[in-house]
Amino acid sequence: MTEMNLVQAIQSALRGALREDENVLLMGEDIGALGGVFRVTQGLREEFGPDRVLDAPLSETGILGTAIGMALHGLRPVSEIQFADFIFPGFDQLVSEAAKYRYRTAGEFHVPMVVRTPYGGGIRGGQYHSQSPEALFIHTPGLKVVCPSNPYDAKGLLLDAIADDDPVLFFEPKRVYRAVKMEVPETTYRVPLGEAKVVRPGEKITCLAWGAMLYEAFAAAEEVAEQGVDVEVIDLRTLWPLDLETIVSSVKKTGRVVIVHEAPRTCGFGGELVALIVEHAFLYLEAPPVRVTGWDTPFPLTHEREYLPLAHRIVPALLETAGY
Amino acid sequence: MTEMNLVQAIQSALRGALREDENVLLMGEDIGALGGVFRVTQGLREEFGPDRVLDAPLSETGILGTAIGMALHGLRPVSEIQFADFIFPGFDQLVSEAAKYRYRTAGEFHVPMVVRTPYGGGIRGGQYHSQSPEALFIHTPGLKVVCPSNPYDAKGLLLDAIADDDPVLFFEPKRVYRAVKMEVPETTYRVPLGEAKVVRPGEKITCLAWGAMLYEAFAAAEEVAEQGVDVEVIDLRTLWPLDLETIVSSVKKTGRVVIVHEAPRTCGFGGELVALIVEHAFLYLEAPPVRVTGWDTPFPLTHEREYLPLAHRIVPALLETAGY
Amino acid sequence: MQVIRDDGSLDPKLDPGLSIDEVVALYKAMVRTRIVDDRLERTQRQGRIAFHVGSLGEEAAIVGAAAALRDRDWIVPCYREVGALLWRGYPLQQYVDHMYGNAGDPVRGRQMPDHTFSRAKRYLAVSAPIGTQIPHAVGLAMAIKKRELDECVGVFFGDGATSSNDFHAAMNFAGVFQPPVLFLCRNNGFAISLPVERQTATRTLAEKAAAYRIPAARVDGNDALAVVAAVREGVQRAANGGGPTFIELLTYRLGGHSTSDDPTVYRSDEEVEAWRNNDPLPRLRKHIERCKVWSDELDADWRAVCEREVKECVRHAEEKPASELSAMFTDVYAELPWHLREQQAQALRGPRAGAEEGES
Amino acid sequence: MQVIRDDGSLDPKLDPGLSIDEVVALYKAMVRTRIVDDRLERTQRQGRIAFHVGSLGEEAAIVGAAAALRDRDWIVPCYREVGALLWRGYPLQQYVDHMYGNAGDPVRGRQMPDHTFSRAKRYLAVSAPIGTQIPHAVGLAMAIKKRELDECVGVFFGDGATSSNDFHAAMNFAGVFQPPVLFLCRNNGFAISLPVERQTATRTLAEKAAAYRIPAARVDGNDALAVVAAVREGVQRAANGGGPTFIELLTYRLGGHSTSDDPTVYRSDEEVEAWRNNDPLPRLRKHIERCKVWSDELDADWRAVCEREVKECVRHAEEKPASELSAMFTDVYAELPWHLREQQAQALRGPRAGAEEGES
Ligand SMILES: Cc1ncc(C[n+]2csc(CCOP(=O)(O)OP(=O)(O)O)c2C)c(N)n1
Ligand SMILES: Cc1ncc(C[n+]2csc(CCOP(=O)(O)OP(=O)(O)O)c2C)c(N)n1
Ligand SMILES: [Mg+2]
Ligand SMILES: [Mg+2]
Repeated sequence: MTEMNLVQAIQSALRGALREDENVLLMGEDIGALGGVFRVTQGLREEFGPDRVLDAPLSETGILGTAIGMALHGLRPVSEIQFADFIFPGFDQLVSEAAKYRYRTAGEFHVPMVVRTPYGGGIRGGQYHSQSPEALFIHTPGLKVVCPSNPYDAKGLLLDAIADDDPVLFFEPKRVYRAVKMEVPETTYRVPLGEAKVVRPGEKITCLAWGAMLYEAFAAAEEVAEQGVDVEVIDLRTLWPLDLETIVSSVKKTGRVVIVHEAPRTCGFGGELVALIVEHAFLYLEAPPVRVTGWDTPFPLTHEREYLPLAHRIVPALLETAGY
Repeated sequence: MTEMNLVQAIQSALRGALREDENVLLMGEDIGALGGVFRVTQGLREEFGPDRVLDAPLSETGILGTAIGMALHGLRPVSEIQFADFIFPGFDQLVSEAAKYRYRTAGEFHVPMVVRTPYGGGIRGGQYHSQSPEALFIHTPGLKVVCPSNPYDAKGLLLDAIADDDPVLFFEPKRVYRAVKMEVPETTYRVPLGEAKVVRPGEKITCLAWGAMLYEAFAAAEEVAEQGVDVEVIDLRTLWPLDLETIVSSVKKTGRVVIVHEAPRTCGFGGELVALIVEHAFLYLEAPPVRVTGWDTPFPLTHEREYLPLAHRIVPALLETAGY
Repeated sequence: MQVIRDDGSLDPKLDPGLSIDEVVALYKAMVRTRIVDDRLERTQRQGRIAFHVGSLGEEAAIVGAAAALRDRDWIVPCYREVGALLWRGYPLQQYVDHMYGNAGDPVRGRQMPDHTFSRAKRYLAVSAPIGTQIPHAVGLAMAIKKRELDECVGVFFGDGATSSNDFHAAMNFAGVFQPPVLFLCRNNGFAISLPVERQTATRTLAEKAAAYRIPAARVDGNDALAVVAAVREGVQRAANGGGPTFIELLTYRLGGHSTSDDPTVYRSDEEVEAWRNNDPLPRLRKHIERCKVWSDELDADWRAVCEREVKECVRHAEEKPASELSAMFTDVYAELPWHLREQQAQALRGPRAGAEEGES
Repeated sequence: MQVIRDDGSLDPKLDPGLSIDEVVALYKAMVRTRIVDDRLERTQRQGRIAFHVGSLGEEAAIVGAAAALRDRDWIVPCYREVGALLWRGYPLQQYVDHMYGNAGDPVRGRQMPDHTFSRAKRYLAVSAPIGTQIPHAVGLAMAIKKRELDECVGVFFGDGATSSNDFHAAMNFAGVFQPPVLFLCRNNGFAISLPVERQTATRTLAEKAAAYRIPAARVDGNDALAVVAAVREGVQRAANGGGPTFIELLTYRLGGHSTSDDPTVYRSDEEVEAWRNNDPLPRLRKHIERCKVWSDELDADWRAVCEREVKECVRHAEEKPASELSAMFTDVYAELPWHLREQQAQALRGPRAGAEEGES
């Protein structure tokens, strides 16, 4: 066990995968000598050589498109998209190709690739270094979507994603990169995809969050606890396929739900969660599920803290929901 | 007034806009001599010349990216994407640029462009000629999303979209292109964006649909009417910004909701509609809102009729909801 | 570049040196491809299949290139290259079953006709979005290079695809990483209705390769032996660690873009007629006839064999039931997640499940 | 292509023939740009602004190109070209306010620093995604051609951007539609850490233009007068209906990619030192000194003027309040739709609304 922050834990997962499986290979912009703009891959090119840690030309189409080809030959490419905001030039390769290759070959070919990308606000990145596009990928059948909140989970989930035979989008909360430290094993342990985690048991409200906003949800829960509102906080960890069971059993207990995410509200994953909860636990609901999310605007700069669904916005939602 | 099908009505709108506004211009693949693969632009190149009806090289990035540039100079380009499935290579230009240009220049520049594209199933198009990606654009602040169901609305909405100062995605239900005819004025009338339409008043259930599925919702409503279930069918027409008022006042009356769309269920627009309804009419709900949608798979070929939420799948949903 | 001269003799300087048996095999495969095409087009016109996209006039470019690749090499198709797949021995019945989307369809009725693939034949999957396969080919070749295998990749695409994002990215990555990949650009004159002269301003497509420092050749794509020679040279380069090669195969789409197209709207009969006189089949036939290994009689016999074969396949295909409804939900992921299990169950207990398919 | 010789004299064959006053104005603008840059970088290091992306070493390419364009021509920037905007007379205070995202920021605190724009100056908006502006420039030029106006468009982008989808699409459309557009490619050697030699396999970027049949020039981008000459030629071609021109401006990024970067990790001090000796400022200065219109004293005076000016602007910027919270919701659409009205109201009555911004 070593104390690691999120960057170190992810690096540790990549190093472990590179060591244990000759088929694993990394590709992305500036991931070599520079070690990535967030230094996640620092030192890996030196250790594994430029044939396994590839600096890519400035083309997300190329990075994702060639990764699919590598995966079709049996490699396990892990691509880095420098910011989630820059995944869109390569969007077509993900939604038209990676997502559909297995289906359109009835399983004869498949695409075991991972796309790592830092997402979300919190570093004063403005419109193009802050976005949270997870909903677009959740809407695309054939993709899996993961979003860890802490170093331990991140390492285990990333290793499971690399071992997974389907394409996985792995969203890394850049706001958490260096903000949280915890004990992480040196071994290549796995945290299985598809399992949510109750990080704070509670009886009165179910609060769903992931990634960086998990901490805000938690902080808000602690804050309202002082006013006697007992919130159960669930870290979704894998966004899709979703661990609906954990959510529904919590909601059946609490009857109240608050969902938190950074992405714009409209057609965000929160809407889907509301719909699923209504479909599976309607008669248990004592209040309308509430969404605390980014606003339906491009991501702003100066007022980033008012845009994000931070604890100061979650608290009133919890209190209102508790009192409904 | 002339009897027109959807293709003719859209063509009539384009012709009217080209005649009345020198700034309007069309661009797309095969829209010139061929008149588009669905013949929507047939004859327009002959009438308005190759400088106003441009055959584009095979690049959606180019089509959408240059349209933005034209719009920034004050033209009103109407781009055609041959199938909605092929919008993804140009996705970045829409979500990163068209959607955000006004915001990131505080209104100093804006992008009055329309992107027309046939969407949806029904022509045995399989995975790549059948998709309904509207949710991805609804999730993107700065874009408007329109989806007409009939010739009259299509013409009026398209003319309003062309006159609109913001970028508008205009999804044309290809399944309806030649299937429906009605009287359409020759004039350049407008149907304003942002207004839904109650196409069948009813008391028991609110059924929301748009585009090609409107007819299925309507047929299902007629079918269950015989069993005494009185369904109000609402054609959303503009998906975003949504006419929430019309929806909520209907739901407050009926207390029951069925939502129909072709896109995959998860993170589709249906989820958002459920969430909005729950947020705005929770205490009026007598049954959980139900979604009848495409399945969470790529769009299949042979079993297209089992994939689509056709009347045969809507009827049981209506009956179950009525009896809840 | 041209190998077969007008009189059927070969230019000795460029002759790839195939044995005459190999040349006959090549010719026969081209004829077979044409006959399968013809039959499927008629079948479509009769409304028995929904769609077909053929290779009429492009057989030399397609089968010739396939013949020059080695069995261990990968083919990454666009959508007109089923001739290459059949050349590798893919069962015709399986292809026709796919055209019908029946229970024998390898893709279980999930794709439009002509969306073939075969892991056994090292033939990747046809995909409708233009250009997307090109980076896959480069990635495949990068994997081959990393694994130090003696394989290479040939990727087909059309003139229209040179405008795609994917073409640019793939060519640039190939230039930078130097993997063993051959870019086989079928310049058949059109992207649906758009003539290549309005697709791009360059006079040739081959010259685009210089923008990525990739060696290029421009060959008469209706001359099967010229195609073989050029592709062999590319394979040789790849095998010797010389990296990528771009080959422009100059040909012409004699038919419509697909069975949904009406080409008379955008091109003249005279133009088509001129190219019809340059049909790759008679050109190669002239050579083998000159070599006295082929004759009218042999030709007629072979055509009859092919006709019978494809008719049989069509007959069998029509007897087979439709693909299963439950197959709609599998292969989205390696395993069926809970939500698809739920949806599958819902679909299977739906009122129309199991019923005959109506017209959509 | 090079105009200013080592001794400060001009190559008479290539001299663009600016008046000496024009040359001095150009030099002064380049110095001013450098001084603004320096000050902002220091301001960032002091933590008073969040970020800055500068043009250290690239002033000749940027200001030179702007000087060769006419006032009615459009500039489509990448993100290092504020020197071109200042050349056109954009108020420095407004730029510095933007860097602070304060109440005077024209984009109302919605964008990262250095995301400038100005309709009045015909200068489109900086956008972070690489390459996306290039098709905008082509579309703008297509509109100009359609409207038969005597304007043209100059679009800036870096060496890295040549790998983007947008570059390929834009160049191809420009080749096909022949609008009056100049592609101004600042080859500064790096895309963040990736050297141009690994960005693409070609030896130059200019040769990429041939793939779209666009005439190209490759000029010494640290020679302000060579830049002016090449861009003028492109403007001339555009004005004469000759369509697009591609110009590779060979330069070097002397600083980090941005204030977030540490360039010592990926390049050697020797390399940087060699380029420092090729700094565009002293090169142009040598020429005007040789012409006896400039001196150490004049130089020191001008620098002092610029320093004072930018310090003043910084001081004013720091005095201004932050941009308004309500501005977060406007300009998403022409009008505020119901959902944003609702959300705006919600945000404004939030517990922290109006409070001082904490650190994020
Ligand atoms: C991204 C994308 N845009 C548009 C289409 C529609 N489309 C199908 S085939 C085609 C033309 C392709 O031309 P080319 O690459 O020359 O191939 P060919 O059909 O001539 O073999 C077009 C535009 C598509 N399939 N994908
Ligand atoms: C689509 C996209 N991918 C990645 C990035 C991250 N990024 C920002 S600048 C940059 C390098 C750009 O290099 P170049 O085009 O040479 O311009 P320069 O910074 O050298 O002026 C990268 C990779 C981005 N902004 N957009
Ligand atoms: Mg073609
Ligand atoms: Mg650069």
